[in-house]
Amino acid sequence: MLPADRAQVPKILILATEACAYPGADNVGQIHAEYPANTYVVRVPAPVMFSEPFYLHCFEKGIAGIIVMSCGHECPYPGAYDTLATRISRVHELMGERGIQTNRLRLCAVCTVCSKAFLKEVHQMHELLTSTV
Amino acid sequence: MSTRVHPELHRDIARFGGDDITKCMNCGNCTAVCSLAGDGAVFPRKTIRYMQLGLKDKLLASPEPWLCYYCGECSDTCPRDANPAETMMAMRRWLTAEYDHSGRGRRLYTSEKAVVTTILKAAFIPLALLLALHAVTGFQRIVTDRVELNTFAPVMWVWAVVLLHFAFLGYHLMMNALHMIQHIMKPEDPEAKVPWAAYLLELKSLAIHFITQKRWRECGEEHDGQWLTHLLLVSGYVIMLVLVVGMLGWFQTDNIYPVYHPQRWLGYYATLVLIYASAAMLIGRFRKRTQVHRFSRPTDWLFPSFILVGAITGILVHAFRYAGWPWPTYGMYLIHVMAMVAMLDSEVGIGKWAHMIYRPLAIYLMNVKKRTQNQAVPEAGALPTN
Amino acid sequence: MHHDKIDTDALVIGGGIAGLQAALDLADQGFRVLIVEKQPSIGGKMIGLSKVFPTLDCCSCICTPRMAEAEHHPNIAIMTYTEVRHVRREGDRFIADLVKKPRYVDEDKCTGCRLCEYACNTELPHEFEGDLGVRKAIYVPFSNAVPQVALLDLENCILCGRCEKVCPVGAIDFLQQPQETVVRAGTVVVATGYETIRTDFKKEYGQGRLPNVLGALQVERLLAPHGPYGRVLRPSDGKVPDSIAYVQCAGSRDRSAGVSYCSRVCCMYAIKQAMLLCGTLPLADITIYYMDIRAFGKGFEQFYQNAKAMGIEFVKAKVASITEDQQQNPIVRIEVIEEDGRVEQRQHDMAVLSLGLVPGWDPREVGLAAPAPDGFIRCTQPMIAPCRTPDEGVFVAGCAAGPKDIPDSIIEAGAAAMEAAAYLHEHTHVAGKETTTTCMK
Amino acid sequence: MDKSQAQDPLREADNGATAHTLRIGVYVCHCGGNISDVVDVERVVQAASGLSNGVVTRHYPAMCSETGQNLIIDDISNEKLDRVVVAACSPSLHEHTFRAAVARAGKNAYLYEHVNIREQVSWCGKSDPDGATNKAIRLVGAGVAKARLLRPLAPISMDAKRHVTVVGGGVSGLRAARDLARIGLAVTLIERSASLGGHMAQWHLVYPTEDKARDLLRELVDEVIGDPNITVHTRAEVIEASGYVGNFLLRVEPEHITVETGAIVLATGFDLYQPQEGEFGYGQYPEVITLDQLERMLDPEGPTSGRLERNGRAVNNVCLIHCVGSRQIEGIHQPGPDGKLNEYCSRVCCTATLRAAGEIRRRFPRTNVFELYRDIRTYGRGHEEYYDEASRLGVLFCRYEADRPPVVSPAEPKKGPGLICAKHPPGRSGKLNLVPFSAEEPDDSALVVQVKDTLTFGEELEIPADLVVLVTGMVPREIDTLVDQLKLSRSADGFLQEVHPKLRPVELAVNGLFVAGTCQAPMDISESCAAGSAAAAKAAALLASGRIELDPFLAPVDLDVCRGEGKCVEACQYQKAVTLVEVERDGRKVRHAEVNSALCNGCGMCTAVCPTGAIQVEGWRLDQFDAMVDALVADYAETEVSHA
Repeated sequence: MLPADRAQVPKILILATEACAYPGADNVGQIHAEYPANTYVVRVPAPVMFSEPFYLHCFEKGIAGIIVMSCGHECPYPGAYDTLATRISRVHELMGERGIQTNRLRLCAVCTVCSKAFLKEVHQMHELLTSTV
Repeated sequence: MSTRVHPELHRDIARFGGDDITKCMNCGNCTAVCSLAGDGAVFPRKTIRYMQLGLKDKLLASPEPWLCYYCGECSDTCPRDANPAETMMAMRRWLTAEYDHSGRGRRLYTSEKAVVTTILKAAFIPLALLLALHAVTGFQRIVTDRVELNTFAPVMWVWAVVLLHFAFLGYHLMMNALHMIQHIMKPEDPEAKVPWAAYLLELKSLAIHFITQKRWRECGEEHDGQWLTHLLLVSGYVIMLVLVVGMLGWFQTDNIYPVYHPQRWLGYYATLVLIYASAAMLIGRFRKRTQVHRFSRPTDWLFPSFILVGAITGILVHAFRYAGWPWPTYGMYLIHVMAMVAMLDSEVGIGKWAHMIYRPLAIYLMNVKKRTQNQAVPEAGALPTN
Repeated sequence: MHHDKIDTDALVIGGGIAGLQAALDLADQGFRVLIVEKQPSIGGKMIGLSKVFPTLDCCSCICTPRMAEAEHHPNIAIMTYTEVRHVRREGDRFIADLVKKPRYVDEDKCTGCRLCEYACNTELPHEFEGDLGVRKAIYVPFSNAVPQVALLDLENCILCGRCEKVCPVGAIDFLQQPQETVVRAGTVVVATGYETIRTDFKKEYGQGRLPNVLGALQVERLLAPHGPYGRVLRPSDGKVPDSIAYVQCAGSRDRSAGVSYCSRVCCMYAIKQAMLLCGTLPLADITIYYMDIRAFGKGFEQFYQNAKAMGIEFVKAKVASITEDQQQNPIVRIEVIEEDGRVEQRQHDMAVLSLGLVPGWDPREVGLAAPAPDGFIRCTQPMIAPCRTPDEGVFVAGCAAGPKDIPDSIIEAGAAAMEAAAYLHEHTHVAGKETTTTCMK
Repeated sequence: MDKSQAQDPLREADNGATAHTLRIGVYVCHCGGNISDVVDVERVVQAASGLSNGVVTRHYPAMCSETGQNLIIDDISNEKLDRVVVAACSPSLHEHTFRAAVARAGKNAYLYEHVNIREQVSWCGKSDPDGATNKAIRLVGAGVAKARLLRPLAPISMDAKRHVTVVGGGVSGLRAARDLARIGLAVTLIERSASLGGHMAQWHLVYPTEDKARDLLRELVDEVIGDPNITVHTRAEVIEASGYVGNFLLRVEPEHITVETGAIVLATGFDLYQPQEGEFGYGQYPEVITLDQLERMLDPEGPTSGRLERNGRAVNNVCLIHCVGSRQIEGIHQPGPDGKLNEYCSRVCCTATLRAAGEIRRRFPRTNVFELYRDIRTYGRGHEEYYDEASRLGVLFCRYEADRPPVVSPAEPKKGPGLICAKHPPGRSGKLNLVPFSAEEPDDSALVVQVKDTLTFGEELEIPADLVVLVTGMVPREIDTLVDQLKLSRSADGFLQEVHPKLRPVELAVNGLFVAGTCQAPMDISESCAAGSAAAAKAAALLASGRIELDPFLAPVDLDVCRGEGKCVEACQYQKAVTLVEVERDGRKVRHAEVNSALCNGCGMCTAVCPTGAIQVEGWRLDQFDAMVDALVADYAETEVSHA
């Protein structure tokens, strides 16, 4: 594969909550489980801080898929998870309007030891992106 | 229709030994751990529950207490240390007293004084009769230069008195057994109607259980030793009973039979067995190692003690007679007879006789009921259940 | 790193959730705290649980932050794999002799990379997984252990030297010796937790020899996100169980087992596990055999009613015995109390003993006052000052003073910290207070 | 509290360097092979040097070691670094370490960015070293991109009143007040009623120590009253509250006093469930009372001088009915006047009842005691012993199902001496009556309780009762004013809701507010005291130094950009940390948002809705994330490794 091709590998951005999903991602490493290298985990206190345009810009910039890994209902910030879920639905609508496959943005809950859930999400997204790109 | 509770009853039953009745929290462990519970008869918890609430009718109508052989498993595993096995024992004592309408059983179980007076009264009878005999005959019948037991206590007279005594005891026992049957089978209740055929057809099981007490073996292999000891004891006891009561005319004799004579070796066998079994029981009660021996009431000591005393005095009579010592022979004979009468008199209502009768009877009545139900159910059009 | 002598305001014995919380509550008030934990990692029993009742939160997710907080707290020092040998009073201070057991791995060098673990060929039952999984002779205790440092089980090591060869930082040290430390502290908080009763406590329950009869903590591991099997199956043959029995009061409220008290948490953890099993194995039938359901805490009763509504069967009966059939299916024998009292033998694929909680530590071993008759630390004023013990200046938190659930342990840890803080104020003229360290949360 | 003062001097720290002229040091750790065996660290360094303005890029076997850290410290002073990026293990392990190192070098600790290339790169990409190296390069790139936009931050520190207000003078409030006073904090205790002690003062003996409740209480009350650090106000109520953590202001009526306080412990207690008219005959028959009334009756100083009697008659049969007003189930139980069901278990009543039952049996051996229960919940230390003891003493237990509650009705008039069993034909029962117990049979009780007993094979039992005692549970107390004023949240059962039932059981959602005792959930005395102490510990930690330090990761408002639209105010409905204020600016009145740092938890809900980007969470600013994403998708073709 040439360098140019390499750059073509679809990139997955993972927004992982500081309290749950980020340690969860660490845990996957601690048990030395492997997953594709095209995934970039970014630590955030609460993904609710991102507005709708943030996600759309990410896609525009060339991120192929985004997984928002939240704490789910164990979220330490009251009300944040519900707001986030509503927002993600809204983003899905906007993605639809722009012709972006909506399943390229996923919201899920990953806990500090949910290595299986983490791997499942990453592999699913990877497969989706490699089969369509 | 609701059932009225009578919380005083368990305090009454507690006088028979069930101190721990209310300790039970009804977890059901005892019933589930019991290898005899099941097949329509569930205990001990059911019995204990009825005791707690004072449901006297239900208690009188239940054969379950007689199905328990006191293996002690329930007490060993009771989460509350509530001693269900001993509570069942207390229940049997209470039932025995309840079946005995003379009130004598209740007195013996609940009063140590009553035990002593009953024993003394009973022991007094042979003494008085013998004294009367010799007073009437001017003390001429006491041969002192050699042993003449049959002159001292003429066998035919003694036999007659013994048979009379047994008739009295037997009547008593039969009445008690009848009360038990009435309580359990409720002949006055039209719904509980049992055909006579059922009674007849189950008689075989009554006989088998009476002789072998074989249900005991279902308690588990570790209790087989107890069962065997008990079986030996019963065999010795029955042989002695037959020899003494049935054949006293031949048994009490001044002729010394040759060694091969059945009377001699049967007598020896019975004596040995009785000594062994009664001593084992007494030692067990003394050591309190097994569940069955942990709690004993004064009445529980009576039977083995009397057996031991009876056997030992019996041997001594025999020995003194061999030795040709008249006074020791006569004296020992009197003691032997007094002890045996006291034993029989005190135990007919409360002791082994009662158990021997009530246990097989309970199994028999259960079987009769089951047979009736099994016949009744298909008629009602339902599927047979078991 | 650890010197032979440590001076601190408070010594916390036990690094489970109660010990950590007590330490944090003291450290946040500016006191210096030393936590001593005998296991190779802090986190206690809680870190091994799957989810917690009645919220069904991920247990690790709420426990690891506490562990990390304690680890990074400027006022807290932690010594793991260390035992307290003796505690004595000297004036206003306590002197404690500690012994750090050799890990045979240099704690400061080890990075927790597990290369040694991968290289090791000796496989042993994994204690953290309730002996269901496998560990190596050298291993990091579990995935989120604090510290993330390997530990060599010298007793089972064949001394092949592979680990030493692969260790990138040269941390393996076969010659490590126990290290003694003397601690001077102003107060002591005992948070030594509990153990579950041994599975062989009752001969009627198979004496711990029936392979498909598990202890509840083992099931916690089966249900944990990366447990020993990665899913729920029974140990004897790997079958996915269709029918699971919970045997309540196994080693609680049972004088014949030597434990007369209620272990307080078993009803709820059994219901919780049953609910989680319902989620994992939707087709499984779950039966809980109980004497009384003790759903007494906040939200517990509602949780119990939900479990009933989910179809979990609750049968009031004390299981008298457990045997097995030829397929090693456990068979429980019960009286059907709520119906006609008949005796039933019910066959299940797996049975779980809701094992009772027993004391994990005897304070007399280190020279502290004798425990209460139940074996747990004695509380002198259980009503008004529940954390005080017969030793003045020694306070107790969590399950060391009797079985307790997590919130009750945490509350009691706060109370013990408060008592300890007040004691320090009154007795040591607030030595720690003057040197208050600013803490960044 | 002044936020701007905290930020402005720090802003000048970069000496006017722009994002692209900043001097950034990038360090890549081998982690003794853990990283370098998979990731080509040299290549990462090479790529990084193209990004970091070429100042310092190094790789080193163990950055966390003393030498590794010194490397950074030296570079900061020698190379005048403005930012530091370390690519190593997970930030949970060593972010603290490197921040501290940066601080030791005299730089602001928040000018540091940590990149995780071990747990999330080398350990999960062993079989694809090229991919892992590329991933590490991009992540380091993102780290550098974020580092350029980092701002120096300082923990926000503010003065706090070293004073705590305890609301509620029951046992948990007393405990909390006394504990706080012991460590030297000033405490104001506010009690609504005329005396201290709460419900406990009305109780007779208490489990598990059999102590006299009043003796225990007197000890604690004396300590509280005698403590110079504690001011007690009885017959007082908080009617207005304002302020925030460290600086609350409470108005207390009727004394018209104002309390300035740093933290508030709520220990407002519970109310006993009041049975509904006719519930188990309550209000219908004078013989039906509640457990607290029974306790008064058993108290030698109580209304009956400790005699067990009702309407002047001795009580022969007492029947206690558990779970009245607790463990209610929809569709089975009648909701209360407020339309609510008490679904919870009141936790303390089982042991309290067993204690009372045992006492009756001990003191009045002729009195029969029955307990009708659903589950016996003697969960606590020393509680099971009460159950054991009550059984041993002869208390009789019956177990009822929720859907078949016991029925209390007047006893039928006596029908003469026939005593034992109505079921039996007279002939037989005459005979049975010979047993002596029947003579003592007290059959003149006023009431009978009928219960379908699941322990007796579903038998319907009839229990004589001279006294029926309803074991009533705890219900939340009416504290609406406090709830409104302090913005408290209540859980579905009406009790106060803690932040997290497991981990933060004595903290309320509003910072600086703590909860203790039965206003949170049913608890017994011991548990209430523990909760009181635990709440005190939290308040003590908060106010120990007289200053409150808050995480710097809050959401300040950029006043130059804010248009005062108020969307953030709406978004912040849970914390209520943002408000709109009107200020004079350049001679004009403008509206803008203002964040109360004490209330802000840094969740960023406001950030997402701000139309101008004026409100940002420090340390996690959206421009930083944008830059990271840009870096992740940037063209690294010249440095990336090909598979060829």
